[in-house]
Amino acid sequence: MPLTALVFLPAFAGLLGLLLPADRARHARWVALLGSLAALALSLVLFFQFENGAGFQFIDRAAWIDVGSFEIQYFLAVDGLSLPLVVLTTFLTTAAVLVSFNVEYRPRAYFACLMVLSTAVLGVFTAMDFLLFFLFWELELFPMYLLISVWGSGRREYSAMKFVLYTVAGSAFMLVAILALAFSAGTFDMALLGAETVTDAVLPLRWVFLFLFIGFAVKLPIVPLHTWLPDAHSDAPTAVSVMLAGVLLKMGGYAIIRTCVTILPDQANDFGIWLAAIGAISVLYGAFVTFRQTDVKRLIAYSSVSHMGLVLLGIGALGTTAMVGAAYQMLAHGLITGLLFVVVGLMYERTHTREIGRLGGLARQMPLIATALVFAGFASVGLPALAGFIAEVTVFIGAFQKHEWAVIMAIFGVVLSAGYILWTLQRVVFGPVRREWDGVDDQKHWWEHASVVGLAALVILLGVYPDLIMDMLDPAIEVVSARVGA
Amino acid sequence: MSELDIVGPQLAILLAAGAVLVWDALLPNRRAYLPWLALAGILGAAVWTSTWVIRGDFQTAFDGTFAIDQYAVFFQYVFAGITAVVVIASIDWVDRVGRRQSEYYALVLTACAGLMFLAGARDLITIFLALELSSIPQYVLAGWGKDQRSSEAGMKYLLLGAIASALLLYGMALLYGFAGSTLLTDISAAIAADGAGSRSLLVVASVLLIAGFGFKMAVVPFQMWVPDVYQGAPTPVAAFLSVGSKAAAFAVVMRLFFEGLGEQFLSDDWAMIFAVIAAVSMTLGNVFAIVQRDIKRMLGYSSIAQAGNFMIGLAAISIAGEHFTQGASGVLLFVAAYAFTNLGAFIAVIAISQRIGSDDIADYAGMWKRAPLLALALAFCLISLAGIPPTAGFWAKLYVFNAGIRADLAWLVIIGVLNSVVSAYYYLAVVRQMFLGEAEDEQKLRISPTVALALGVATVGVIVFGVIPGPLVDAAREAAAIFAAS
Amino acid sequence: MLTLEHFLTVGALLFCLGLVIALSKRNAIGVLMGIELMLNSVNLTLIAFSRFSEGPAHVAGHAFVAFVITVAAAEAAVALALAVAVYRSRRTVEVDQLDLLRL
Amino acid sequence: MNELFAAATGEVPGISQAVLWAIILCPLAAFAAITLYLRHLPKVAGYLSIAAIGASFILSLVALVDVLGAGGGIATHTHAWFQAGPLELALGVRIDGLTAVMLVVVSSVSLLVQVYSQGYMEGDPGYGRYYAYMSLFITAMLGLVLADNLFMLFVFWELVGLSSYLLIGFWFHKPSAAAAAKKAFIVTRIGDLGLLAAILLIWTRHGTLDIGEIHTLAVTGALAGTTVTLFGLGLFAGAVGKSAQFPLHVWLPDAMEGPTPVSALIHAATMVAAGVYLMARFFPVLDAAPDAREVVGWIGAATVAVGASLALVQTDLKRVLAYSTISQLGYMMLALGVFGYAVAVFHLFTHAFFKALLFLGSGSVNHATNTFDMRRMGGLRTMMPITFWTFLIGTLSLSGVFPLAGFWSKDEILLEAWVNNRALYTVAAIASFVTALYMFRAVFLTFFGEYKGGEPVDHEDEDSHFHGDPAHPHESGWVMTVPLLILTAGAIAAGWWAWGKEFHHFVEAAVPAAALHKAPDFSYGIAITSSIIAVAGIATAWAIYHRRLISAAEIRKTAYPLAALLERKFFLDDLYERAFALHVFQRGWNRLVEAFDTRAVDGAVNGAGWLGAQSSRVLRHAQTGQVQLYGVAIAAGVFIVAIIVFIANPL
Amino acid sequence: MDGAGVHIAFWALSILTLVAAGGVMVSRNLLHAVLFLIVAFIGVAGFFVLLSAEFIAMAQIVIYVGAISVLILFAIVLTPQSVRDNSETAMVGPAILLGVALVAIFLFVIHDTAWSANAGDPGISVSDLGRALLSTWVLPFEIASVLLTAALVGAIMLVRSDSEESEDAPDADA
Repeated sequence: MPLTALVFLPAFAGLLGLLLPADRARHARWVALLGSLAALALSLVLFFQFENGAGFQFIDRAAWIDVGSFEIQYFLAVDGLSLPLVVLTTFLTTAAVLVSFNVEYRPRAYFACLMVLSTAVLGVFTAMDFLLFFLFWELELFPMYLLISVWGSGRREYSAMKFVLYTVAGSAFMLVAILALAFSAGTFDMALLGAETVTDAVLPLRWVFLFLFIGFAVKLPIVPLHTWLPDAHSDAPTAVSVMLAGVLLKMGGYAIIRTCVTILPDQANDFGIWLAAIGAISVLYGAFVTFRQTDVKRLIAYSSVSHMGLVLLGIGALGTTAMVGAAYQMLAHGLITGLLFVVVGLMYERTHTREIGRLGGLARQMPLIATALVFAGFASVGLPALAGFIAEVTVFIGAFQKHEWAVIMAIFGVVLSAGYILWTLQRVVFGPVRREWDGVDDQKHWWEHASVVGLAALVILLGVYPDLIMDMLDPAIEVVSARVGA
Repeated sequence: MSELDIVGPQLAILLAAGAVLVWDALLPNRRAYLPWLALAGILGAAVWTSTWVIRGDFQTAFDGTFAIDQYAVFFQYVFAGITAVVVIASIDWVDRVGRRQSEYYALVLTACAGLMFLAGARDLITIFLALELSSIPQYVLAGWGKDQRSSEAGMKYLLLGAIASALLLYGMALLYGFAGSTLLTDISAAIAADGAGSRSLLVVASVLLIAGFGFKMAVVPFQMWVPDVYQGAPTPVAAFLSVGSKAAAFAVVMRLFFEGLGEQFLSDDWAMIFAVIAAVSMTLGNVFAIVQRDIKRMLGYSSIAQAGNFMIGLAAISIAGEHFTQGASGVLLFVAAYAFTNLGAFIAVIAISQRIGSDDIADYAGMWKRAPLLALALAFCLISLAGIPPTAGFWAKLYVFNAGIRADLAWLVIIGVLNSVVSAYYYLAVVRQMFLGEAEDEQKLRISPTVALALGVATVGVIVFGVIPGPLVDAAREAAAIFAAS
Repeated sequence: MLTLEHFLTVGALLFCLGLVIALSKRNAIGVLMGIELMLNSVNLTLIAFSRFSEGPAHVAGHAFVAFVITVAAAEAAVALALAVAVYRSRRTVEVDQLDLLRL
Repeated sequence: MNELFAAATGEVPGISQAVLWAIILCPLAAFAAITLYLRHLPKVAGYLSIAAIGASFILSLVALVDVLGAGGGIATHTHAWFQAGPLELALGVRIDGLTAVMLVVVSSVSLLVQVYSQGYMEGDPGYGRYYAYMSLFITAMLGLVLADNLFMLFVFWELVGLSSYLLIGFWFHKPSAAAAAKKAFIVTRIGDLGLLAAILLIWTRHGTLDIGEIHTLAVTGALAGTTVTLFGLGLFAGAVGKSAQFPLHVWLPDAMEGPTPVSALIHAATMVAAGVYLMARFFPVLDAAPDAREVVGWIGAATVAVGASLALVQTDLKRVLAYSTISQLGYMMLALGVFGYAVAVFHLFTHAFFKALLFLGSGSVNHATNTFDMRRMGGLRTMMPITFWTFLIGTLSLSGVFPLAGFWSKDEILLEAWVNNRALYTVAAIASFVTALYMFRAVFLTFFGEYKGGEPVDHEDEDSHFHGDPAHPHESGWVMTVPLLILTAGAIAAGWWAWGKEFHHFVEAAVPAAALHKAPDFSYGIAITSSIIAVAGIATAWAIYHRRLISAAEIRKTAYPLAALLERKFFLDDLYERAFALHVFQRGWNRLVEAFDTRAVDGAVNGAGWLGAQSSRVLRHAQTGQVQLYGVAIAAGVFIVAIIVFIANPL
Repeated sequence: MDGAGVHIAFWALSILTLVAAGGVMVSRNLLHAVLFLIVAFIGVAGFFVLLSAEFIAMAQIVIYVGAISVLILFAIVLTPQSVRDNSETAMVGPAILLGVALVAIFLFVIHDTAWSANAGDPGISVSDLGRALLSTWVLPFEIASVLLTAALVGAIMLVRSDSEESEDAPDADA
């Protein structure tokens, strides 16, 4: 049962941390770290055990609720599409634990939430029963809500509730679609659903597709369903921003490929152009709004909207190349934005402001952090030899055959991202030194180094050796694109 | 078998009621035993019911005016459970008042007997009397407190109830006039014979019936008494009303409409009525509930919204010919789950408001610190009411929605799901208060063992059926199966 | 030629008169009277139906009415008891005064 | 793989690809080592970096010799990089005449600049960082020229952009430097869009990115029509950005905020030439797309004119050189526009030497005077003789005076233009006059007349590493002068290789023969006219700025509008940065979108919530506690529901 | 049903009953209202007789006129003068409107339906009714008895004053 173990290991560790006596509360971080490291190790084992192109593997399967027309199974499995995301999740979980190593307020509950969140996400990536998938999808809400509203800053209550309501509203439509699908196909088994083609359902399949899409698009997020993201990011603690940008957004993209496209290929073909259009619009729109942001975290949040637009663009093209690119972009964006938030978090810890206006010249007082920020910035600009570039180019090349004009639109995102990132760097780390920040220390704790270096290393690795992932993604995506007949 | 056997459970309960009165008259100083006496009666009823299940002989008696079938059995269990929990939960409360105990328990038991009669009644007269047998004691119980609020609640409840039952009676009279009989079977036969000719009459009759029972179900627009009465009546009684009479009303409506008025041309009409009422009830109930500050009123409004959810099931049954049992079992499942959940919530409220002497949601702040288990239980019940996994409420909603989808009521289901989003908002608001709010006084609350017991039963039910809903679902489907024939 | 409709019409009129009274009277006892009138009209309707129906059917009507009368009595008793209780606690039985519970 | 290409492949047995990869990897290793380990050992970092680039230089010579030995010819070594579905991208090196020349130019100039920097950057707090960045740049530049496919070329193309950004912003504490770096990156990125689009286009239409295959496609005519035009223009857009062609030239003058050696290496000799290299690389495409070639030619001409005219009015020595670089790059593009493939490369080759020389010379001057403002110099001829003479030779070479390198290359460009496009010839000819004029203006202002004291040292500024006394300038040390002398040799002799066209044949072997158009080898007419033009320019400068026969101020007054136009750089910066970037884009469009986002999109969401709460607050007033209201509601419910049914499906 | 007598009886009863009911509506004094109510009850009883349901008519007289009206009178007497007015609340307007609307619907339905009416006079004997009550409807019959008991218990409980309650409250609670 390796997958089951992997999925529930973090939650287990988190709950274990809860049991610590009050006077040992701070040790929860160690429990969490061990748990996340174990999960990371396990996921890596799976990663290297995985046999490329051999479909779903490490299957855990058991009948759960079986009443008449209503069979729900406990069914976990991974394929080339989900496994990299699983590894990404375990990795970012570890990073998130590290960056929150100095949490003082209710550490036991904090790490418990963080780890349960990780479990929920892992569940989403591995669940192959549609209802189980839905359950994990909903489960992720609770820890997120608590993490933002308890350990957040600013209008945390508002942001947390906004996040929850947005997601729940989306999943409302999702649930309707899931039920309709399950009814017409007579199963919740995503593997089966993905193999046969549903011809008609109680409500038009176009709607089913749309409802599913809405549910996932909220998470992605796409314009105009994105406004929860900046609020959530700006008020969430660093680790949560890392998880949110790193993996939670990916749930949306993953789910669109895994369900919308795979299960409803015909509708996907009909809607492909719209997906691409929305993607392209998100790219530009997100970029434009990013230019106006004065809060570093909101800025990164909006840039995420822009970058996740590429994912949708790639999916909309429905070709192998494009969708591989989309999946790769998810990984790349996960790592890069994760790194960005880690670095910004470090800055915030020291300067206690995220106002770009108040920052400046930090390259002098905190050279390491500044370097990291510049690195992350260029990664998100899509600089070659870094993960983002590979993903962007693959998406562009893949999508160009199908939606030339959409790609032409989206390409401008490349310049725009360069614009706002470099402008931000210029205002935050460059320029004359501000005496205000004299004496703030540079990145110094080992856990800070570990998280930054680890993420940066992966960004480079994925940038120079893409086949490590591509070989895994490719066959899995081939299956999908074969279904849509691309 | 003898007719005594058929009414055995009700007899047991009524005997217990009598015994309670006598005991109180003879041993006024041994009042502590009264509730246990009552429980003994309920237990007897449950056992008796079980004997049928074991013997497996289900039948109708009294010239077909009364039936013992899985359906009746299912509801008899539900009512027995409800009453038992209510009795246990009442002990503390009743002791506090210190007088009128015997009448209280006797009336609760009588009402319970009435509900049980309703479950099996298949004849207008029997239905009417069973209904009144359950109602009149409830009027009295509502006014049991005899203080201003309580007697006002009683008065309001009675006057409106009387008007409602007058309307109901007029509808029954019209039905009788049309069919020349009060037996549901005859009525359906008559409708099948020449119903189409006098559809207008049948429609008006159905409308009047719906009004009469809608009053008990507390669906819009027959619901306005609910918050006032719930707030004014003794809380255990409110709990009993919110669960018992609602469930009974649904039980009898399903029987009445599917055994009596099940004819297609007619069911199209009232199915639409149900659908509309469902939509309106859910929406209005939630909209009202959002701004409530008094938790009992909030629960009152939410129970209106919940009734709307039941109604989705009803509408689904009547429209979906071949998926008939789907909707029926959905409703039954919902009844059971809702019974546990709402009772749990009310009991928790009883316990808390007794201690802190307030029903103001604001005063629930920090309950997590003051009474952890209580807060946890209440949280679970609220989450279940919101229909969020992993709770019984989730499966109930899922099942009803599923039925709705199968019945081609996607629009209604969407309204339903969106409404559960809204409801999630105010349910979780309470949870937030309890867990995140800061209490002004940290002093712990003492919970009486009996309340704890009742609460435990309810909450465990919520969670157990949340994790393994299989058995309950099966039971519901068997009970609903009796309609498949008709 | 008196037909069923005649009686039903009277019943309907009486029913709605009772309803209007029940819905409009300020005094709880007045409301109760309205309700009693509604029940009476129901009885009238039932009896009319049974009178104009053939076979064993009409027995049901009479039985029904018998029960309705009984229930009406019980309801009246409880209602008046409640009225007294309300009067004790509030020194009034005017229903529009009963607005402690609102919003 | 077509036969032509296949035939070409086998011809260079000598070179093992290990050598070629090593050329890239040496500086890369230096970069890695410095960033990871030597951050606190600047001196070591410097030596390491020099050693690495030295190695690359030697290996480049090896490669050059091998290719020479084979008399040109092509060899490629390709390795799959990654593949996503049908998309397969490769990492590969390609060695041929063009590449070999570029390798030598890049590595040699880099080596000299690195050595020079030992002196110039001495004592700078960012000394180690400087060498790291330089190594990174050299890696990228070598990779760019060695790339055997468009994608890999693009990768290194972007990387040179990065290192250029880092080096321009090297003194990041100077707001002007930070801004210039950003400007350079973004402006070039705008051009890169075209390059990226070209990549998408060629892949989508023809499924290949391999340079050799694209050559074949172009030569065989498989690549034709709008595709080839768009492809050519896309490539050229990239080149326009990188090579600071009009209208994207605006970043280059600002890029002078970087350390002078950087300007010499990146913004004069190598990186800015990458655009020219790119167009030369894909000359067959240009040849197959006449429209695109026309555009190239005319943009080149425009750039020549703009650069030359703006160079006239600069007071900052480095900016004079910057604008002259722009106009020289324009010459190269112009050459490509008139079929002058080899000529363009040749001018690139010679220009690298004398322009690097001039920049390093200006650096040496700055090292003595702590300023680049020519109005604060003068009379340095005696104080720093070596710098003066080398600078003078560089200037003459740039002005195209016989027999210096510049003469040969520029002369050939004029010849090509004369043969193929008289209009372009006219522009080029006039510009060469202006070139001589502004260069000698600079020389006279800097080295003649009496010294005006330079820029006093601000000892408060801890970033300033200036040591010495501007009041009494002195010749720079040998680490700086030796590179100057070596480059001078290049500036004198580099042109002679053109004698008998060996150079041309050599580089022409790099592209399919079909693409080549033979222009006459030499024309005394053109040569003499151009020499006369150059001398005229020099004479004018002498008259105005040395002998003061004509007052510059007078000219300025009489031709005021023109002068203003030039001094404001044709208002291009104002147009781009103020009008567009700031007002139209940021304060206009972006603010609009943001307002829409917060008001409309987010507003709708919050509004919905508000509406719900409000309606609830209103509605709950229906809950008056009036029992009879509730009763009425029930009765009304009956009525309404009944009516609804009857209306919904009538009887 | 034919014959002038029947017709006259019907119309007379109709007028009597409805006018009396109207009286309940309009009379300002609660006591008058009760008297009107009693008249209305008697009118309905008359209808029962007309419909040859003598037993029911008798029950009607006994229970309504005898019991319920008296109960109501008691209630009125128990409550002092102050609350004896029988005015309407603000709801009167909507109430009347609804009354009319519902009457319209009911009358429409009544006359829209094709009733299978038989002219014969199936007057039923008390014994038939009794047999029916004890065979087919024995269950409702039992329920009714329980119901009355429960109502009785409840009513007594409600009307007992605190002093009475505290008397038999055990010392433990007192």
